[in-house]
Amino acid sequence: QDAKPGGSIVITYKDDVATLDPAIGYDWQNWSMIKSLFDGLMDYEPGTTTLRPDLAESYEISPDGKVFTFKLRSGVKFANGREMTSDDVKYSLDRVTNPETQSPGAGFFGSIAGYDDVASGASKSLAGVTTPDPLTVRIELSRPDATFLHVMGLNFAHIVPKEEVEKYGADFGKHPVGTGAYSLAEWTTGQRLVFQKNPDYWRAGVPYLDTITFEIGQEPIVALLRLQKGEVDIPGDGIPPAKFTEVMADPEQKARVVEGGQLHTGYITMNVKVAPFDDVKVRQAVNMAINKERIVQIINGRAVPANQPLPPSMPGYIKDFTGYGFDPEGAKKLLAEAGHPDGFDTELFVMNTDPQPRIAQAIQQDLAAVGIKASLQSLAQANVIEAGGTENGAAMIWSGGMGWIADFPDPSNFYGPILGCAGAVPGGWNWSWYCNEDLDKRAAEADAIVDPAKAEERYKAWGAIYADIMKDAPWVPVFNEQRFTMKSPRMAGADNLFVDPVHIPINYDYVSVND
Amino acid sequence: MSDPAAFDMAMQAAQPPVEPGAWRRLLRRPLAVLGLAMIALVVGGAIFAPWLTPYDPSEQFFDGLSIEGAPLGPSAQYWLGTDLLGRDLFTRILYGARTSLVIGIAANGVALLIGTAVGVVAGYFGGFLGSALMRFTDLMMAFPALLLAICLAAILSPSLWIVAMVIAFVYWVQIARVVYTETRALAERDFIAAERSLGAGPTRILVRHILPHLVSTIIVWGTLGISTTVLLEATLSYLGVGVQPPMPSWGNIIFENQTYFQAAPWLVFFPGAAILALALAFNLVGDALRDVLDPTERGR
Amino acid sequence: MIVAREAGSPNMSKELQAPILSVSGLTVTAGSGAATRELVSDLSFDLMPGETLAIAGESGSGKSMTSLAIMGLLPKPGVRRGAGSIRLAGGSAQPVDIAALPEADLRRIRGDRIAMIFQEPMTSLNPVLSIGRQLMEVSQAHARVSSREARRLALDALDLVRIPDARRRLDQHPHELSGGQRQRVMIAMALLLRPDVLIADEPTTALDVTVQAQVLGLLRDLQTELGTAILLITHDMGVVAEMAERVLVMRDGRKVEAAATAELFTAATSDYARALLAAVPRIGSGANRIGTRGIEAATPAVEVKNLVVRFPLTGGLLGRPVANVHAVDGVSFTIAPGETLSLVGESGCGKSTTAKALAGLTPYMGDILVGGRDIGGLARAQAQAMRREVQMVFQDPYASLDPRMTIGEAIREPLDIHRIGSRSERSDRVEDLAKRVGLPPDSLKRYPHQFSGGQRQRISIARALALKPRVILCDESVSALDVSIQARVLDLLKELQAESGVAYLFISHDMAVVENISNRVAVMYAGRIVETGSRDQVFSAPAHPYTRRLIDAVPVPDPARRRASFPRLDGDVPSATRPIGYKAPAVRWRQVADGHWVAGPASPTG
Amino acid sequence: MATYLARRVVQAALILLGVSIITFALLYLLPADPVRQIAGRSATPATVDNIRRQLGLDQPFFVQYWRYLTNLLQGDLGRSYLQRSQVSELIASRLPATLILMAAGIACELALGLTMGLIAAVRRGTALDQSLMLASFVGVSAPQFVVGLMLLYVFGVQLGWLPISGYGTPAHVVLPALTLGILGAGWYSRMMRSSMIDVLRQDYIRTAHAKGLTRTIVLVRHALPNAILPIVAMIGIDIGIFMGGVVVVESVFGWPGIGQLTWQAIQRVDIPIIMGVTLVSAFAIVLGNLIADLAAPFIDPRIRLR
Ligand SMILES: Nc1ncnc2c1ncn2[C@@H]1O[C@H](COP(=O)(O)OP(=O)(O)OP(=O)(O)O)[C@@H](O)[C@H]1O
Ligand SMILES: Nc1ncnc2c1ncn2[C@@H]1O[C@H](COP(=O)(O)OP(=O)(O)OP(=O)(O)O)[C@@H](O)[C@H]1O
Ligand SMILES: [Mg+2]
Ligand SMILES: [Mg+2]
Repeated sequence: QDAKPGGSIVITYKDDVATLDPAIGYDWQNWSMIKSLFDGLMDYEPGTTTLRPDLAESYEISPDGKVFTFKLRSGVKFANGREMTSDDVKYSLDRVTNPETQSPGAGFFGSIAGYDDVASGASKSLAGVTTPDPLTVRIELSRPDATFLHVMGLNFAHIVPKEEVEKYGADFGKHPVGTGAYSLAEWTTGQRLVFQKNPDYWRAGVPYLDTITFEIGQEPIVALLRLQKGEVDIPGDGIPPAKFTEVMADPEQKARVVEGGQLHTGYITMNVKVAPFDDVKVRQAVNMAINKERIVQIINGRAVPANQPLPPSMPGYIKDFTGYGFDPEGAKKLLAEAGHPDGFDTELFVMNTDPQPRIAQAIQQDLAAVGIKASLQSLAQANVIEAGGTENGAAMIWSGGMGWIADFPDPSNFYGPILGCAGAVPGGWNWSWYCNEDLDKRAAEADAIVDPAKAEERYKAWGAIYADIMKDAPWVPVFNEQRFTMKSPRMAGADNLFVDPVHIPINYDYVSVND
Repeated sequence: MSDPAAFDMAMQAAQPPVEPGAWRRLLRRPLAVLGLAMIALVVGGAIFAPWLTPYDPSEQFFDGLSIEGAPLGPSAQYWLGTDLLGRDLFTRILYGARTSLVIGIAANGVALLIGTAVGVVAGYFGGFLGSALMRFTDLMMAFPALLLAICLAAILSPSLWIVAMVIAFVYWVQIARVVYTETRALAERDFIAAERSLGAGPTRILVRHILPHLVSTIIVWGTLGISTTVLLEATLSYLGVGVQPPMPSWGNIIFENQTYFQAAPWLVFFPGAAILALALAFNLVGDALRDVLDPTERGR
Repeated sequence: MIVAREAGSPNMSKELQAPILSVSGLTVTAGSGAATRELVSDLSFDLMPGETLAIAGESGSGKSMTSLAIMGLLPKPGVRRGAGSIRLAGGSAQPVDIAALPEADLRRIRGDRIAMIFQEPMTSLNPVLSIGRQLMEVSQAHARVSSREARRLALDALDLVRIPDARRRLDQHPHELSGGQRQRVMIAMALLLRPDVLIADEPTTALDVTVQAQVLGLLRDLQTELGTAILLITHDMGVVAEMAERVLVMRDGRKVEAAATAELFTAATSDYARALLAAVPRIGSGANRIGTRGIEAATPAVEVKNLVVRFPLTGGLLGRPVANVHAVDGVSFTIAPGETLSLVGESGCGKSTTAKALAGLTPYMGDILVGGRDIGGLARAQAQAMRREVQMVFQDPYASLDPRMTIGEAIREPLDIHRIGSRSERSDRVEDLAKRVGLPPDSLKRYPHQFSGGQRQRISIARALALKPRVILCDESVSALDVSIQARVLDLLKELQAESGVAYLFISHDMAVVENISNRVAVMYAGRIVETGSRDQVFSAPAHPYTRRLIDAVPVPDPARRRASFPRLDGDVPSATRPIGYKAPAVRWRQVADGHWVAGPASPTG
Repeated sequence: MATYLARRVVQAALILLGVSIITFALLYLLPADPVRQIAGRSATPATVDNIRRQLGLDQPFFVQYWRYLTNLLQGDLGRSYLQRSQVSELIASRLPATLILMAAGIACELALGLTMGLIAAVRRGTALDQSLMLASFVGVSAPQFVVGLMLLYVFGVQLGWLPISGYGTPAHVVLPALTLGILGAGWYSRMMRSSMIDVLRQDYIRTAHAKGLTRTIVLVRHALPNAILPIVAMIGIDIGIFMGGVVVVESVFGWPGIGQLTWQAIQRVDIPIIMGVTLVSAFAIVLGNLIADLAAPFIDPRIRLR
């Protein structure tokens, strides 16, 4: 593909960009912005979930899977002109794990030796990270971690220059300096950001675009109207539901729609500590009561019905898994067996932005059909999260809007905080409070399989774990969302760049314009 | 002020005919009758909703959505069309009237009560109590009302009655201000001084002399308040802290559907028109009532 | 139309000229359809250049409507001119019928050739515009004049009406002027373009006698200087006698009589005019005056000792008082049962405040004894009981009645408050009271606005009587009423006093009325009593210079005794604002005659 | 005057203090934990506790408030929990947009409302009066977001006369201001009408006519300044409504005002931002009321500040 360098594009987002500090940014809109301003040791092939070394030229894994040795590229410069060294890598990892940084991603680095000391404040430096020479970083883990390379590809592991961080302090997120393909040229809070091409980018040929302008505070509907008028190149929040049918009905516009899978599952949690959901039959009955096809229809077919926690494009997904089919009669029977022939009353929590309350209402109607009267609690995101993290806070939660988009393409990512015992604590994210020690053990075992050659075996192990979880049915996996994005006619680049599974939502480094 | 007939004899001859009751006088005003009819329609619709529509307000019909999941426009089966979940919009608007009327009447009524009480007491007594009450009102006024409503609704977790009370809590402030100013002016009037010189106590003066004069103000604010509170509920719904789905209110019907303004205009137009009509109706009646209830306005 | 005039009248010379304003067959109607009423019916009269024609008549007789019709300013949309013509003759031009003129032409005549002074000086000036601005507009509306020229004209006009410090006044706003000064500004405004006709609608009714005298004098001087024809509208026969050459008496919108002033006063032909004249209270000649009885009683009905009322002027961060208005400053008097004491004095001298202190409506210092008991320092319940003994009839009866309460409820109110009698007893008493003050029996179900001013005053009196008080305070109770009604109310008061022995504190600025009703008179000046004595003593031998001036200022309803010039009273009442801790100097009293006391040598004029 | 101002300033400070306490208490009671928003999904309980301690959120209410207050008195509104920037900077960056919209909105509602009210009062009782008042009812009753979307659709999309959304040029402010204006105009026109009817009955209006002034001059020079006083007082109150109520319009028109910031902050319990916005808007309201009070004597010289 011969992309033309040069040109600028306009992208819109509804919500403000909170920060561009890679240790902190964890939002839809700043996720791939940070990826374009900073680099980590690892990254993925554009448009795919295939890992590749990035700032690391190469890496070695010790046979026991506990020591990772990264060789850094030489001559990589920060936007301030200084050359990046292994000290920067160590500094960055120390920083992200330091509680004072208050990074929402610190927990990902839990397997690095010395993490606990840093997390508790006893130490300021990760004992497991050492720098034998300026271009070598050696990371020692306290346990084998098959996902560690993915972790090193996360934004949280991106490399920041110490002097700039110290210069700006807490405002570093407003004055980001990295080694990325772009640098920040302008930031008018609440209005727009302008990225400009990094001419000295170490990877030759990219990026293509000279500048990218992000306009903030744009209602998705209005963004689409502007796209139709040619004022905008990409609506960052996608095609708004209200416009979806209209767009798809117009062949010219439909041609510019890009569809892609997403590492996402929308699910209902049932709190296993709250009666009657402490009874597995009730949970299974709920699984059978939900008409997932109908829910997908309500969101204009922009998803596929799900039957297991993992999304289809995730390794470990079991293709022929049947799960619980839509079977209201069976559900009723199960309920009767569980001692609820007339159903029961419960609550369903949901985040209050469209289309979540609508989906919840569809669920509510399905539940009502088998006798379960669920009253809705449609609340602000923070309130739902609070209720979920309280032991008896929420009987059922529809995860939409707060749900799981995988941080990295690995099956383990769907387990730890949201299905494992570690998350089933007050303030945790395991809203079904499901804790199966046995599965926890199996999960640890699976993640200890670090040999890349045994990846398939590991994925199988994970698939089995999720299949077993579904037997206990703490969740109702409802659907896996498909992403639909639109681009202006001048945008060029392979479709999968616009629905990049990792550079969410768009891989800015590789898209280009054709005029 | 000079009277038409100055000599008493003349006065007796030129006596006005016996005044018909307020209700009859109200019914003589065509605009007021129009307003009353509209209110009757809404209230009737709300009360008799189960008989006026064969559907349930939260029933999501399978054939209520197109294959692509789009809502259907008005048709013989669904008179005002269906919403995004395939529910009958006409039914939802009928049942939504219940919610919106409760919000409008309960919330507004409580706001009127608090506002009038605070305004009258502060305005008549002044002094420490009065200024304390007014400083509190100032404080409430300085508080961004919508923010307060959102916080309260979130803390108390939204339900119909909570939302109604939150709205009341926000809305009384303006009423208190107006009543306060008016009471202060009334308290300075000679007839109140006359009353005091007759030996009347404060309770008697407040109840028998000040309140009747506030009636017109209260009516105006009360009726305007119905639209204001119904709209405030709509705004709270829009911001996600209104009454909970699937309970319909005119406000949350609009809220749920407003982004579909172009694709399915009926989803916004009909509930919007309903709010407009109710507010307009109450405004018409309120305006007429104010004129009718004031004996000094008669014969003008 | 015929203007009844006789040879030898003072207007002989003018008779030869053509009238400057000629109204014929004027009819003004209000309402529409079946409810149409004629406010003015078939009215005709002529106004000669340079003369003063008075239109007299009771309230509501259509005087103001007539003048508004001439100006083309009938209140819209209710009131219209039904028929008739209003011809205005120009010096040289053809007479024009104002009534037929389009609005734009009418506008050009207004303010330029016909000008009007309105009844209410307090409200007729725009409160938010400076005096200068309001004066300058007049010339700017009618001619292309530079603002400098307009300002000069405005200044000239103010000089003409002899406002002191005219240049400074231009930048002042109406509220910074006293009532008399405002009325002078109105006159300056009206005369600024030297109109041919000046309509003065009750120019002095709302004013004090002293200010009234100034304004009347001013009008007369101006007429001599400018030769303006004046249409003077008034119900005060004293003013008519002082000012007018001819009089037109109106009633119910119709002309009842028209005659030269002297003639009307000596030999009115219509009964109505005679009745009107008879009702006019005259100093020293009231037909039914109360005799000055020396009333001696063991305990006075009310005794006031060294009454002081101060209003704090607050300021500063904490709202602390920074000065005091000494509204009443050491006033003492007694009233015997069955006696009437009048309190007279200029506006703002503290009369109403004294009454309010007595009625318990304002905090005070000093002692007030009712029936020998001090009402200060009583517990609430007792204080309420004392309230029954002192009742007040307010200056403005309409304002003192709750407009949303029927008359029956209003009269019953005091009985309810003090829980007197049973339900039916109360109803009986209310009916009885209504009958007593001459209210029609069916009036109890009506609202205050459905009564005439006189009737309302009776309602107030009935209410005050309900508790059978010892003392009734009448604050300007009859000042706003026209003579015929005034006379009836005064009669009622006297009658009630004779019957029940109630004592009155009667407050008024109308010396003729005071002279008519009181046993004794106290003259107040700047918060103090400066002279007190029996009515005859004060009126026939006023000892204090201020008292003398008050009496001189009263217009005499007798054209034969018309004064050549009015006494000039320039300078305002001294400010009653005093610094904190100010102690009033002791007054030295001088007894002129038995019971006739005069305050020391202090001179009232500044 | 100086003492008056001083007293008002003290009052304003007390009001702001009260507002800060109430808001702080409300946020304290809010059933949502900001620390969990900060710590993210992968955080261990130890990390959460650590962050809670750092932010002082483990302290009792009064300690937290006292700390906030002392910082506030030094002009420090704190840092956003989630954006990590100074709240003062965040607000400052959005304040201009809010103020522009507020000014334009108030101008719009005054222009519409006063004209409608004036005409209705002069033509009282006519069909024109009635239809104007009907229009004002519609304005009072119409939900903001419906009006906003309709205007946006008609003028932005269909006719293309005005930019659909955004911020920067005067053209951008037209539609949002109009949306706010239509709503407010309903109230203002009703107030103006009744106030004007009152004034037109006054004696001095008759005097002005008697001077031979033209109708326009009488209306504009004599009637308007007298009628406008209660409306000036209302503008002060209006500021409060605007500071709270523009959230809806801002989100419809993509206006980078404080409302959007607030809404996002509320969704995610970003307490420092919510506190800051509340205090700033309370300040604006108090200031607005003060300005309205200070302006009154210029409009009506009889009024004296006490
Ligand atoms: N706007 C109006 N509409 C209808 N009738 C009116 C109006 N104004 C006055 N009237 C009536 O017109 C009649 C004449 O009123 P007008 O004001 O001319 O009386 P007046 O002789 O000037 O009395 P006063 O001495 O009290 O001023 C009265 O009966 C009055 O009630
Ligand atoms: N509430 C008050 N606060 C301050 N000053 C007051 C108050 N009431 C009256 N005054 C002042 O007290 C003085 C006396 O007023 P008062 O009303 O007794 O006069 P009056 O003799 O009744 O005059 P009028 O004849 O105009 O009714 C005036 O200077 C007045 O301005
Ligand atoms: Mg008159
Ligand atoms: Mg007085």
